[in-house]
Amino acid sequence: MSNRIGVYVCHCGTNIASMVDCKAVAEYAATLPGVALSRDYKYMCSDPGQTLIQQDIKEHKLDRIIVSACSPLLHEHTFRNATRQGGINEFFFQMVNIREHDAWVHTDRAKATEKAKDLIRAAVHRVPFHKPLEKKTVPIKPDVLIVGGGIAGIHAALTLANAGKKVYLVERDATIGGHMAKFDKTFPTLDCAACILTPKMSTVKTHPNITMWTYSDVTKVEGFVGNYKVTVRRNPRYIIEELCVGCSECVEACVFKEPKFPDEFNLGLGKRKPVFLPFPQATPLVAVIDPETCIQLKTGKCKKTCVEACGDRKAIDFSQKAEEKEIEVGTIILSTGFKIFDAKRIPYYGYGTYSNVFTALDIERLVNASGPTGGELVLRNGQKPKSVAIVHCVGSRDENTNKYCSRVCCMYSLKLAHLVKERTGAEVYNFYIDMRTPGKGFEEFYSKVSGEGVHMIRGKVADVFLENPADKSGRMIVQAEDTLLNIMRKVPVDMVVLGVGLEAQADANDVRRQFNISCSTEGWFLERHPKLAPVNTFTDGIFLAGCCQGPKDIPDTVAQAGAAAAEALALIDAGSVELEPNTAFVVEQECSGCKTCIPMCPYTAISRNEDKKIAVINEALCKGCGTCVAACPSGAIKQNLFEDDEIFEEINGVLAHV
Amino acid sequence: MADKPTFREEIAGVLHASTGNPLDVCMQCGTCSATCPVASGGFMDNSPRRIIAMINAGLKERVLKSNTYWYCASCYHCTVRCPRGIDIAELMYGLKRYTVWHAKTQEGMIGPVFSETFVKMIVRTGRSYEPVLATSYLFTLGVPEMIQEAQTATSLMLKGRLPLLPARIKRLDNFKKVLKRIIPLGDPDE
Amino acid sequence: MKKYAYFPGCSLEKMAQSYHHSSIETMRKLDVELEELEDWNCCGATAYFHVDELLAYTLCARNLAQAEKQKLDVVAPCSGCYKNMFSTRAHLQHEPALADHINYALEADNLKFTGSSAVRHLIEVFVQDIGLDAVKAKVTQPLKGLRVAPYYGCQILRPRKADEDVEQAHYFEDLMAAIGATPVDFELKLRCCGGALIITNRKAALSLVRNLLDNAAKVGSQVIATACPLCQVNLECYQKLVNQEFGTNFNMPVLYFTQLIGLAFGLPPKQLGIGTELVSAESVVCLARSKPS
Amino acid sequence: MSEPTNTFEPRIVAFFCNWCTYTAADLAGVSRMKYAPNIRVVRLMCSGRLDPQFVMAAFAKGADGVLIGGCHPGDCHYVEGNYKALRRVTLLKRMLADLGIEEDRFRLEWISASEGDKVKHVVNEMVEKIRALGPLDMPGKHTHWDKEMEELEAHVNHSQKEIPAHAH
Amino acid sequence: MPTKPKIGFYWCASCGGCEESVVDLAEDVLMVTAAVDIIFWPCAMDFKKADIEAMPDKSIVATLLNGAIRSSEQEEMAHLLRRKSQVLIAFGSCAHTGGIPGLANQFTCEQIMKYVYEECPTMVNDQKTHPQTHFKDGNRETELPVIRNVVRALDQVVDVDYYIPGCPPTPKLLKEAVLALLSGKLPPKGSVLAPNIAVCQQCKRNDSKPQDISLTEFKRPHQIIADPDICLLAQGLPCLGPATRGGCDAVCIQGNMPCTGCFGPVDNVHDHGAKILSYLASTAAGKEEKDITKTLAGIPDPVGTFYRYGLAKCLLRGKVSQS
Repeated sequence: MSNRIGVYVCHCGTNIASMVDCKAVAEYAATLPGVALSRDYKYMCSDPGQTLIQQDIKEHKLDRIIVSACSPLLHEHTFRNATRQGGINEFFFQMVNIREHDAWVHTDRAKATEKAKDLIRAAVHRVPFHKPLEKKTVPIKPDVLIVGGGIAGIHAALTLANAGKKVYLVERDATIGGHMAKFDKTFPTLDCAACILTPKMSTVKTHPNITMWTYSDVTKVEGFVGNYKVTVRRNPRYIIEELCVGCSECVEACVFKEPKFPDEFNLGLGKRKPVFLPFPQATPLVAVIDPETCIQLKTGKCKKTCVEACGDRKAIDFSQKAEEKEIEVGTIILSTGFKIFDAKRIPYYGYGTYSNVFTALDIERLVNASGPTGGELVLRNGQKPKSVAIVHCVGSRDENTNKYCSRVCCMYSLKLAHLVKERTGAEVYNFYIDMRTPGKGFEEFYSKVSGEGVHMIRGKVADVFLENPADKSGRMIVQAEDTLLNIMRKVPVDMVVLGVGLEAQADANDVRRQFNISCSTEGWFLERHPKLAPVNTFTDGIFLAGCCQGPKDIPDTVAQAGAAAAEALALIDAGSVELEPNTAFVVEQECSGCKTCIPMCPYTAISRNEDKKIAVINEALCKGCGTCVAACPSGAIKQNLFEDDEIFEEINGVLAHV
Repeated sequence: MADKPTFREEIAGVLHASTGNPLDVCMQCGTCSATCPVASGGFMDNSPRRIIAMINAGLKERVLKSNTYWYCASCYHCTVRCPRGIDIAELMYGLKRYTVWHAKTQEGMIGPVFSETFVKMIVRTGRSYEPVLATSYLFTLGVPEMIQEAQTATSLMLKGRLPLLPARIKRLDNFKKVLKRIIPLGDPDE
Repeated sequence: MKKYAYFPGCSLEKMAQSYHHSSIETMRKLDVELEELEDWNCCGATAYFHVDELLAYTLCARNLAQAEKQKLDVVAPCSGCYKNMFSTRAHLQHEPALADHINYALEADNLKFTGSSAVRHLIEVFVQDIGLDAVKAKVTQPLKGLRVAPYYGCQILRPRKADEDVEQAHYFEDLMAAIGATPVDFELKLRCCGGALIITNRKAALSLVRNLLDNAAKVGSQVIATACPLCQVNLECYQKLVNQEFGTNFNMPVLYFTQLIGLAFGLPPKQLGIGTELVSAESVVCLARSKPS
Repeated sequence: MSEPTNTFEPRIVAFFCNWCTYTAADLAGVSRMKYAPNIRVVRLMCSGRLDPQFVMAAFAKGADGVLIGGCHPGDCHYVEGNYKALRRVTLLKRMLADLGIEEDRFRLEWISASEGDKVKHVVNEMVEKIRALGPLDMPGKHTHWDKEMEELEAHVNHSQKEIPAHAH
Repeated sequence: MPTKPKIGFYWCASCGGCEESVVDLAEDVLMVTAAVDIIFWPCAMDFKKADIEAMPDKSIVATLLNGAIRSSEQEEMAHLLRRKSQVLIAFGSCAHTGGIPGLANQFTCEQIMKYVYEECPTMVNDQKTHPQTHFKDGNRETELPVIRNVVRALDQVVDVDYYIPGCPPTPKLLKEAVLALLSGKLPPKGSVLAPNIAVCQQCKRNDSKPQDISLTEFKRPHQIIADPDICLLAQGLPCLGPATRGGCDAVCIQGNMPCTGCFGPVDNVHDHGAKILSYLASTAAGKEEKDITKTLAGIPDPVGTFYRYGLAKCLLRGKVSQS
C-alpha cells in the first residue's frame, strides 16, 4: 500500500533546534518513501502548529501523521487530537521523541541530528502498518478513597465532599490531623496550627459525605481507573466508636493511677495510660486502648475499673477484632505524608545521648500550650535555657543521609528561633549552610527574626560536645566554622534544637507496590510529570497530595490537595474515561489452542473457548502489556498499536540508514 | 586540546586514589574545618574549606603558601563527614605530593623534610628507624623542641623502646629492584 | 587453629614491643597463630603517600603479595599499617591497570598481587573473627571495676570502608566489657591524637593529646586502651610534655588493648611487656591482680 | 550517508518499557544528563512484550548491540511482565552466545522511572564496551556470505547466453 | 499426441527421505504418473543435465526440488531448473528452511572438512587427504563441485513459487499439492502448501494440557517414558508443536515423540527459533535468575533445538563468527 505520510519536525523553540538541525531533518524526511509532505516548525504543540496538521491532512490528502518533538508521554494525545480533527483516525499518528531522548541528552549536533533522522525513519516505516482504532471508554465510579488523614487528606476530603462526592478517608493513627496537629505556630504568619486545623477536622467528622476510618489500613487494591476495589482493615481500638463520647472517664478510672507510658502524640516527652485520648482535639474524640500496655488485654486479669466507669454506655469492648471492609471507588488520592529524619543517625549531634538536644518537632510540642509542659519551653531540669542553638540541615543536603533539601527546615527553624526568643529570651544561634526562604512572606519573616537579635552563623555544625564530659545534661559546645568570618565558632549553649529534615514514610515502598505507582530513589511517590502532571501518577485514577510526593510546607500541601481533588472531580464528572486501545486480541483462525497465553495474563483476561478450542481475550480486563503476544508461539495474538509488523518495521527503519 | 591545565585541573589530576567527588561540588559549609582537630585548634593558616575555595578560584600561589595540608594529621574525619562526599584528606595528600614534585615546599616546614628523609630511609633499608628520623629533622626543630625530643628519646632508650641498630629486610636487593621499576631512584645507596 | 600472616610493622619491632608481645601471647591463648609475614617491608606510613602515591602502593602491594604467597590473610596491629594495606588492596582491586603496573615491579621480587588475602586489624580479629564469647571464655581474672577509656583513634574506622557507619562504632567497648572491665563513655574516642604531627607540628599534636587525656580523665578513666602504636606513643610518651606545655598533671596509664586482655587472661605482666611505660601502669596491674578468680 | 567520521560508532537498539525505563530516559532528558548518542529507543508497553524475534531482527538489520530496559523485579506496572522478560532473555543470552554474538552486545537492565542517571551510565558503558568489540555488521556479513555465489551466477548466466532464443 | 504436463524432481543437500515420500504415495504414484510426464528424476530414472539444458525455458510445468543448497553443483542445478520450470517448489524442510544440513551454518567449511576427514573417530586418513575440486589422473581430469561456506534454503538462491514443508513431507501433502497443480487451483505465489495453523490444533492430546504448566524442569525424551495420552509439554518435554506449522496430523506426537519443528513456522512468525524460545521460556517457572537458569538448563542446545530444521532461515542465518 502506498501512503501519503506527513512528517513534522518541531523546534520546540530552541530546545530541540539548538542541538538538532530540524530543517535538515525535515528535508531528509521528505526523501523517504511514502512521505508526501515534510515540514519543520517552531512549536508544533501550539495552536497554529496543530492547525497546520489539520490543514495539511485536508489539502495534501495525508493519511498518516508523524510529529517528532518531545516525549509521547507529554504530547501524544495533543497530536492525536489534531490528527483526528484533521479528519483521519487518530491512531494513524506516530510520535517521535527527539527532545528528551535526543536534543537534551547529547552534545554533538551532527550526531544528534543523525539520531533524529534515524528515529523519524523508523516512524516512517512504522506508520503504514497503523490500523484505525477506537478508544474504549469505561465508567468512573463516583466514590473516592483518600489514604492518610493529615492536612492534605483532610483538605482533599472536604473539597470532594463539598462537591457532593462520597469520600472514604482512611487514617492509620487513632486520630486524623497528622503532623500539623502537633505544630504550635505556623510560618510565616505565626497563626496557631490548632486554631486553623481543628475546625476542619471536626467538619470531616460530621460531614455527611465523608466516611472516616481511623486506626485502619488499606490491605488490598484491585481493578483499574474508575473501578478500584479496595479492602480496608479496621484495627481494634477496643472501644466501640459509635458509643464512646470521649468523656475520658475510663482514662480517669484506669487502674494505673498515674500515666506511665510514653505518649506517642507528644513524641514520648509526656506520658499516657493504657487507655487514652491522643490529644484534646483528637478526631474522632474516642478513647483508644493500647493492647501492649493494657493489663486486661495482656493478662486478662484486671479489675476493669474503666468498664465500670463507662457504665451503661458499654463503649469498651475487649473482645473487639479487626474487621475488613470492602469498598468500590473510582479514584484514589494518596496523602500518606512523611516521617521526620531520625537524628540518632548523626550521633555527633548527641540526640538521645545528651538530654538537652531536641528535634524541632520535640520543640513544637514543648512550646505548645497543650503539650507536656503546658507550653513552657524548659530544659530537662525544668529551667529555662539561656542559650539555644538551632542546627539547620540535619539529615538534609548531606550525602551521608539525604542529598535533597527538605524545603521547610529553614523556615521552621526561623519560626522556632522566634518562639524560643519570645518564650525564654535566650540567646539563639541559627547555624545554617544557606538560608532558603522562597515563598510568600518568607523573606520578610527572615528579616523580622534577624531583627529580633537571633544570631545567624553561616556554617554547618560539625560537632556538639559536652562542656563537662561527665555531665550529659550540662551545657554543650556547638562547633562550626563561621564561613563568613573565617573563624572557628565554639558556642556554649544550654539547649540544641536539630532542624531535622523530612523523609518518606518507612513503608512508602509497600504502599507504592500496593497502588502500583512509582517511587523516586529517596522514596517519595513519583508524579507523572514534574511540571505538567504534578499530582497525577503513572496509574490512571490515582493522585498524590502533600509530603508523600516530596517535602512541602502547609500552603503548598493544601494547594496540592486541592489540585488532587480537582483531578479526581474532573474524572468523576466526566463520568467515563477513555482507555488506550492497546489491548491484545486473538486471530481465531490462526490460534491452535495451545494455551500458552492463558497463564501469561496477570489479569486473567485470557480464557479458552472450549467448543472452538481457542483462546479468547476479554478486552475489558486486558491492560495491554503484550506479554501474551510475545509468548504466543504462532503469532496468533496481536496487540493494537504494538503489532509485530509495526515493531519489526520500526526496527528495520531505525537501522535502515545506508 | 593542548592548552595547559588550570591549577584546579592539576589538583584534580593528582587525586589518583580519590574515590570522592570533585572539588567543584563543594558548597562551602565548613564541616571539614569544624571537624578537623587541627583546624578547629586554630593551627592552620587556612581552613580546609578555604583551601578548596582557593583551588576552585585558582589562587595557586596562596594555596602553595598555605601550611594547611602539611598540618593534616590524616584522621579522615573530614572525609567521612563531608556532606558532598569530597575526599578531603586525600586532597591534602594530593597537595603535599603536588608541592613536593614541584619543589614548592616552604622553608622551615618540618613536614616535607620529615617525609623525604623517611622515604629515603625506607628506600635504603626497607624499614623505618626512629633515630635516623630524629636526627634528620632535629635541626629543623626549634631549640626547646629539640630538648624535649632528646628527653623523650632518652627515656624511651632507657625503657629499651628505641632500637640501637636499624632493621633491614632480607631481600633488600630485590626490594630496591622493585622500587626502581616504579621510579628512577638513581642508586638509593648514595 | 586459626592462622594469620602477621604484619608487625616497624614500630612494633622496638618502640611498641609490648604491643607485639601481648598480641602474640593473647592470640596464642585463643589458639590463633600469628605467623610473621616473611621479609615484610615498611607500609609507607603516612609520610610515604605525601611523596609518591605509586611507591606507597607498591610498598603495601609487596607485603600483600607476600601474604598471598603464604596463603593467609594479613593482620596488622598498627592502625596506620592496617589502613595503608587495606586501602591499597581495595584500590588496586578496582584499578586493574595500576595493579598490572605494580605487578610488573613486583616481578623483580618474584611476587604477584591478586588481592586474594584480606587485610584485618588485630582488634577486628578479636571482635569479629574470634568473637567476644570465645574471649570471655578465656578470662580468668576479670578486670572488675577497671574504668577503661576505649580509644579507637582514626584509621581503624576511617576512611569509610564500604558503607559501614563509621560514627557509631561500639565493638571496642564490647571487647573491654567482655574482659570484665567497665568501658567509660569516652566522648572523644574517635578523635585524632595528632598522629605524625607530634614530629612535624608539635604544638598542634600536644593540644590534641591534651584534649584526649582531659576528656578521658574527666569521665573517670583509670586507663586508656589503644589499638595503635602511634596513638600509644602520643598519648603516653608525650604526656610529660603535655603537662609541661599546659601546666596540667596528667598521669594516665595508656596500655594496648591486648595488654589488658592479657591481664584478664591471667598472663604475667612481664610477658605482656608491661613495665616499659613512661607512665606507670602499676595501678592497673594491681587492680587486675587484686581479685584472683 | 553513514557516520560523519570514519571511526566506528556503535548502533544500539533499545527496547524500553513505557512505565519505568522509557520514563527514566525522559527524566534523563529533563535533567539534561548527557550520554552517548548511539542508542535508538523502541517503546514497548512492558518488557514482557519483548519478543526475542525483535532482538534477532535488530541484530540482523545491523544493530551492534541491543539493550532491554524494564521495571525492577516486583515493580512491574503489569505485575510480572518483567519476570517473563527475564525468562526469555536468560535463554536468549545463551542462544546468542552459541550463535557467536558477544555477551556485551545484549543486555537487560532494570531501570525505574526515577533512575535517569542509570540510563546514562548503562548506555555509556554499553557503548564503550561495544566500541571495543567493534562492529557486528550482520548485513555486511550476509552480503559477504552471499558473495561466494556471484561467480557461479555469472557463469550460469554466461552459459545461458549459449542457449539460443530464451530471454526473460 | 497430447502432451501431459511435464514434472521434474531433483535432489540437492538432503537425506533422500523426500524422495522416499514420493514413493510412499504407494498406488497413488500411479495416479501421478498417469497424470503427468516425469521428465527428470535422477534418483529414479536416467536423465542427463544436458537433456534439461536442451529444453526450452519454462517448458517444465513444475519441479519439486528437495534438499538445501550447499555446493556449486546444487546451485547450478537450482538456477537451471528455475529457468526451465514454470513453477519451482521447495520440497521438504531442507529446501524449505535449510533443514538438518542448515545446522552446519554453525561451522565454517574448513572446520567441517577438518572434522570429517581428520578428527572424526571413524576416519582413518593418515595422509590427511582432503577432497579436491580439481583432480587429474593421467589424461583424466575431473572437476568436483565447490562446497560453499554457507548452507542455503532454496529461496535464498533462486526464486521459489511454493513450499511443501516437512522432514519428510507427508504423502498426503504431496498428493494435495500435485492435485492442486493439475487442477490449476494454486494459492498465491510464495505460499506454503500446508495449513497456516500450529500442530496443537490437530493434536489429540491438546485437551489434556493443563492451563498453567509453569515448568521447573525440562526433560529429554530418553529421560522419561511419556504418558501416551498427556500433552508432552505438560510432561516436561520441549514439544515444538505450538510453534510449528501443522498439517502433519501430529504424527510424531502420535508416536509419543515431541514435535521437533520440521514444518517450520506459521506465516506470522519471522524467526522460528526465536519464537520457539519465547514460548518455551514463557512456560518456565522462577523469578530469580538462578532458578530460571536452572530450569532452562534442561534445554542443553538451544540452537540445535530451536533451529533444528531452520538455521539457514534464522534471521542471523548461522553462527556470526563464521567468515
